Amino acid sequence: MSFDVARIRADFPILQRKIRGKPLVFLDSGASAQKPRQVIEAMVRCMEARYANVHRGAYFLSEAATEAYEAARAAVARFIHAGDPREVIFTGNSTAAINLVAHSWGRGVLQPGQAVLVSEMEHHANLVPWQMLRDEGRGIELRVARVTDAGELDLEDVAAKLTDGKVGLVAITHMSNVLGTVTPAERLVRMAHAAGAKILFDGSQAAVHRPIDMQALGADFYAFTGHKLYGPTGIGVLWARLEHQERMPPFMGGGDMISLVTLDRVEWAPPPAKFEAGTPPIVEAVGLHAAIDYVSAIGMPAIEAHERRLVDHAMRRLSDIEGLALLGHAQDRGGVFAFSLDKAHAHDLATLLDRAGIAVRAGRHCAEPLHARFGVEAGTVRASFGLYTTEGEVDYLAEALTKARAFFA
Amino acid sequence: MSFDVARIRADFPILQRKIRGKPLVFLDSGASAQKPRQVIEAMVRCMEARYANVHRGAYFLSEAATEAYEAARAAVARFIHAGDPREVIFTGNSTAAINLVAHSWGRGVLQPGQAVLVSEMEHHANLVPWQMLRDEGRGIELRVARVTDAGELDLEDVAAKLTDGKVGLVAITHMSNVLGTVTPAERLVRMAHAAGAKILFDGSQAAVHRPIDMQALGADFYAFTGHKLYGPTGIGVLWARLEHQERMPPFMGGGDMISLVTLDRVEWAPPPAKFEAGTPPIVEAVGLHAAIDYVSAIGMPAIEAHERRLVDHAMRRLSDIEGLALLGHAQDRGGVFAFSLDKAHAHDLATLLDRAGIAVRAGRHCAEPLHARFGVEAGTVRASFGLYTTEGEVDYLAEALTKARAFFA
Amino acid sequence: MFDDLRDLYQEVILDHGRRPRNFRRLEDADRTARGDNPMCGDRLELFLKLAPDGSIAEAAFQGRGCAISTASASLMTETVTGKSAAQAHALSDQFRALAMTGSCPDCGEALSEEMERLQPLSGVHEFPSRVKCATLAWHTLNAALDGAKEASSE
Amino acid sequence: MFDDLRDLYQEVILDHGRRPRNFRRLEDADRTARGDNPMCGDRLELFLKLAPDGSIAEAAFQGRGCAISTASASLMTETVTGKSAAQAHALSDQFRALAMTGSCPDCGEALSEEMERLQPLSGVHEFPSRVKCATLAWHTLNAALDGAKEASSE
Ligand SMILES: Cc1ncc(COP(=O)(O)O)c(C=O)c1O
Ligand SMILES: Cc1ncc(COP(=O)(O)O)c(C=O)c1O
Repeated sequence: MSFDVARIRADFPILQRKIRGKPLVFLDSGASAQKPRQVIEAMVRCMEARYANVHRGAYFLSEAATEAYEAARAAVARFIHAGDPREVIFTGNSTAAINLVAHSWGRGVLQPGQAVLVSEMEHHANLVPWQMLRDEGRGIELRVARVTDAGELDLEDVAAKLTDGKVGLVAITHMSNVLGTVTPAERLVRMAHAAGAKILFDGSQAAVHRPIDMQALGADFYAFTGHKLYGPTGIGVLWARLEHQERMPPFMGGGDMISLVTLDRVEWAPPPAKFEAGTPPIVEAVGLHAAIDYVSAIGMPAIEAHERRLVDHAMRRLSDIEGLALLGHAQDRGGVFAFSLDKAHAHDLATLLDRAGIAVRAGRHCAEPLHARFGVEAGTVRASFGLYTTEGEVDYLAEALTKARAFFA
Repeated sequence: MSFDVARIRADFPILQRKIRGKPLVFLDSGASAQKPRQVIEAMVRCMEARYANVHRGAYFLSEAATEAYEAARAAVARFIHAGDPREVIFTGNSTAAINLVAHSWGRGVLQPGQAVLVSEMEHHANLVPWQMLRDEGRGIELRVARVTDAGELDLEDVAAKLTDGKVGLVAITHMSNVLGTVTPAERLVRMAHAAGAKILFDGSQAAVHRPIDMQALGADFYAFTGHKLYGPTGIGVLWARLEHQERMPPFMGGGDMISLVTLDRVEWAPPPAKFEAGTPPIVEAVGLHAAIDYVSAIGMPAIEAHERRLVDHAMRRLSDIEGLALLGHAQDRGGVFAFSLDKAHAHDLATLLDRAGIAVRAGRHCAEPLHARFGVEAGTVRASFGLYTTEGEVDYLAEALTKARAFFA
Repeated sequence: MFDDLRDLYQEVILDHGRRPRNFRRLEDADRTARGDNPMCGDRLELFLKLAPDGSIAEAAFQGRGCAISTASASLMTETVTGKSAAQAHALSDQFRALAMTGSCPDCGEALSEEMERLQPLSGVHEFPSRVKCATLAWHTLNAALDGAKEASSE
Repeated sequence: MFDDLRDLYQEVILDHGRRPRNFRRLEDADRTARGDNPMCGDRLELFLKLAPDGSIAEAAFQGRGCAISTASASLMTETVTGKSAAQAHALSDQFRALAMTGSCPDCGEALSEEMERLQPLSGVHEFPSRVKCATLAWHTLNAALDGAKEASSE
């Protein structure tokens, strides 16, 4: 199937909108993507015709909802090439998925004296949970791998920090939400495992932009989030090997995660139910399923190729702009660009662009240490692409940036 | 406004459905309620025209989404008569709300040697988190207040278990999801506070059935869940006094819950942001807002009155059925009925009723200790009402039960 | 109201549900196993006495359950008596296919006499949440034959 | 493309944003306070010298920020010089109303001369996420006058 961006755009009702009288140019998909009507309609259908609480319901609607919920799990498993649908745990978002690992595996399996290795380019979601674990006084160390001036992960530093064998977990982004950098995941898996460490990827950005294959990758944990994948808010995914799930104590207690409860004693349900306490995001799972069907019909390789063209185009256009300094220029990168412009503060710039109908984000993008690393504490502007982004929009952004610079000069 | 159940039913698309050729008689609202079109449409509008990630976005759509998200918080605050919208923390469901208190307040504020007092009629969501806390070996005791044969909370037992002053937290349901019993909340607050304990209510059922007033009640924590309140899945609420929130360490780490992050140090954002890590359930908050507007327009007192009539009617009709044994017959009760029928196992009964278009739940309803208490380990059938339930549906249920008994006799 | 329910609750099921056969404890059993369906609280204990050649000389059960799980256990004990472990395992596989899909592709042209007897339980496949009621006894049989102590159909 | 932006970025704001007045450290300040807007990373330090009667003899600031927060701080230091603490607090209240709503109901019929000078910042009310940029300096002023060390406009 060829990639027809005009036809794709027609699927997204919000892209037909005008903002302050100008067509919407939505360049903040890295924060959250817009939803195609296929996703919206699937959620509506669920609520209008197939809704009830899942599990334990011996009647038609509950069976239908349970089937839909478990079908969503199976769809996620297929999408990321998991070996078994039970490896897929639904959470509220990526942040909750990573916190689940930090709370449960981090407190239940990781031993005092062991270390967690993250990098300087982590989103707070993959940094703060480990800082909290470190600061609990249980003797867990936190190590931080450096990022090079090019915005790439410093693999020598990673290797150096793994040599003493104390690292129990490498927790690292698969794609930076600021630099766009894609990390060498397969290689990191080999390095971690060779050093006796498990490895978790924060795939919040990566899973949206390229095909993901859990069986080929061989990692231990992988987290991503529905709302960036053109799906609903309120749902995220933790992929975790069954052998890890077996050893992990539960995170939250409640209904549906037990197999027996007396006042004295609790037995946990088998994975993944053990980690899904309470009524799950049912409608959201149905929406995520539709989102996965949507991107799968287009094809993740086609989406990746489209984005590569956009990235090349954006690199050319942005580097033409006087006074614009891009954060990072990694070899392997996706459609996320953070930059500063001399003469204009990031927030003023974002407001100006908003007036032109362009939605970009200004600030530190939940990556304060990375902004400190690059000496841009005041923040950057970030433009990030989705499958509906066009070269014309990139051109329009470039033109607006040039004019904005003149405005503030 | 008078209560026009026919007009209300017209708002719920799913109630127009036929199940196995028969009109749907949905008597499982206690597990999860159906959604009116007003809620569905609000979510659709959000995704079609006003969607972006909230907070930190300096552009039109993000501002609009942020405004909608915070307006939902304010609507929840008004709905439960909170003193301040910041007392409202959004979570994924009730279960997550209670776990938040158990993890954060339970581990950060409650002291070794103190006890948590729950009751025999708790849903697992308000039992298992406290069992997990007890079993961590931090010296927290778990006490369980008895339930009388009538299915009411044994207040003398509560008083006895409070006398030694060791109880730091009373965590109790405001309405049982099995017995329908409404607990004497104001009195429990006075008892808890007099004994030096804080008090949390599991309001998952109660908040749906009657007006809730945080200022009049004077409790410390109150949890409920969106999907039972005619709102979406994927969102729950923890109401917590600001003074408690200030003292509580965060639960999950990530974006939006910090005010400063360096590699060495983190400063938490002020409440309630401190407890809302990552991208929140944005569309779900909008849906919950619409659900609150919906029930508020009808009026919670009117809903309560409608339900009282239904409860009286159901009591009469069910007690006429030979061989039917109701679990509990509390004075103050809501529209939830659990029962067994001689001759028929709960699951067979539910399947039979399903064939007649009636959706009821069979099992132990996430309250195994309560079923053990009443000697019905094999489970019960539960019929639970919503604002759209009619007396005619109750009659149809009674008729079906009588025929089912004959079928299995 | 319930006219069309006879497909699931056929007379033979109601009968075995009300008056289960081989419903007793075998004090001198060679193999026992417990089966639990945590979802609905059904549980049963299965007792097997083996003949010198390892075949099932006697099968009995006790426990609590709905009509479907009770009838299924009752019919099972009747069906597997006299069978070798291999034959019992094969029946178990065929029955589970029948319960889940309503048919048994591995059974060949004609159903065996044993499968004919179990046929009345095939209606359960239209009720996904009840399939586990029908298969619990067979899971427990596999566990007992394999020497395990517990089975769960969660 | 940006024609209609002049309502927010009026010439006086661009000017004060580029060349802020009283942009220096007062080594012998009687009061100092720090203001932080964690959302966008803006931060400023405010210095006040008080006259014997407690009024503001001199006001200056340093820090980093966007054009709006810088211009607002610059205009503020000009406006509050010579004012008593009570007058400064009143101005602060009025300004925050102006920034949040675009008008100032408490200001009476005619705007005071001081509020006239601050008027160019009123356009910010149409940009909810930027209101805090405009009010940061004034939050910090309140903190300094009240003897606190830090203010936050989170
Ligand atoms: C009394 C009670 N508490 C807690 C819950 C849990 O709610 P949720 O599954 O939405 O977390 C329920 C509903 O199942 C309930 O009825
Ligand atoms: C790299 C990365 N990790 C984690 C997250 C957190 O995702 P969520 O907010 O859905 O939990 C994000 C998105 O904000 C991200 O870009």
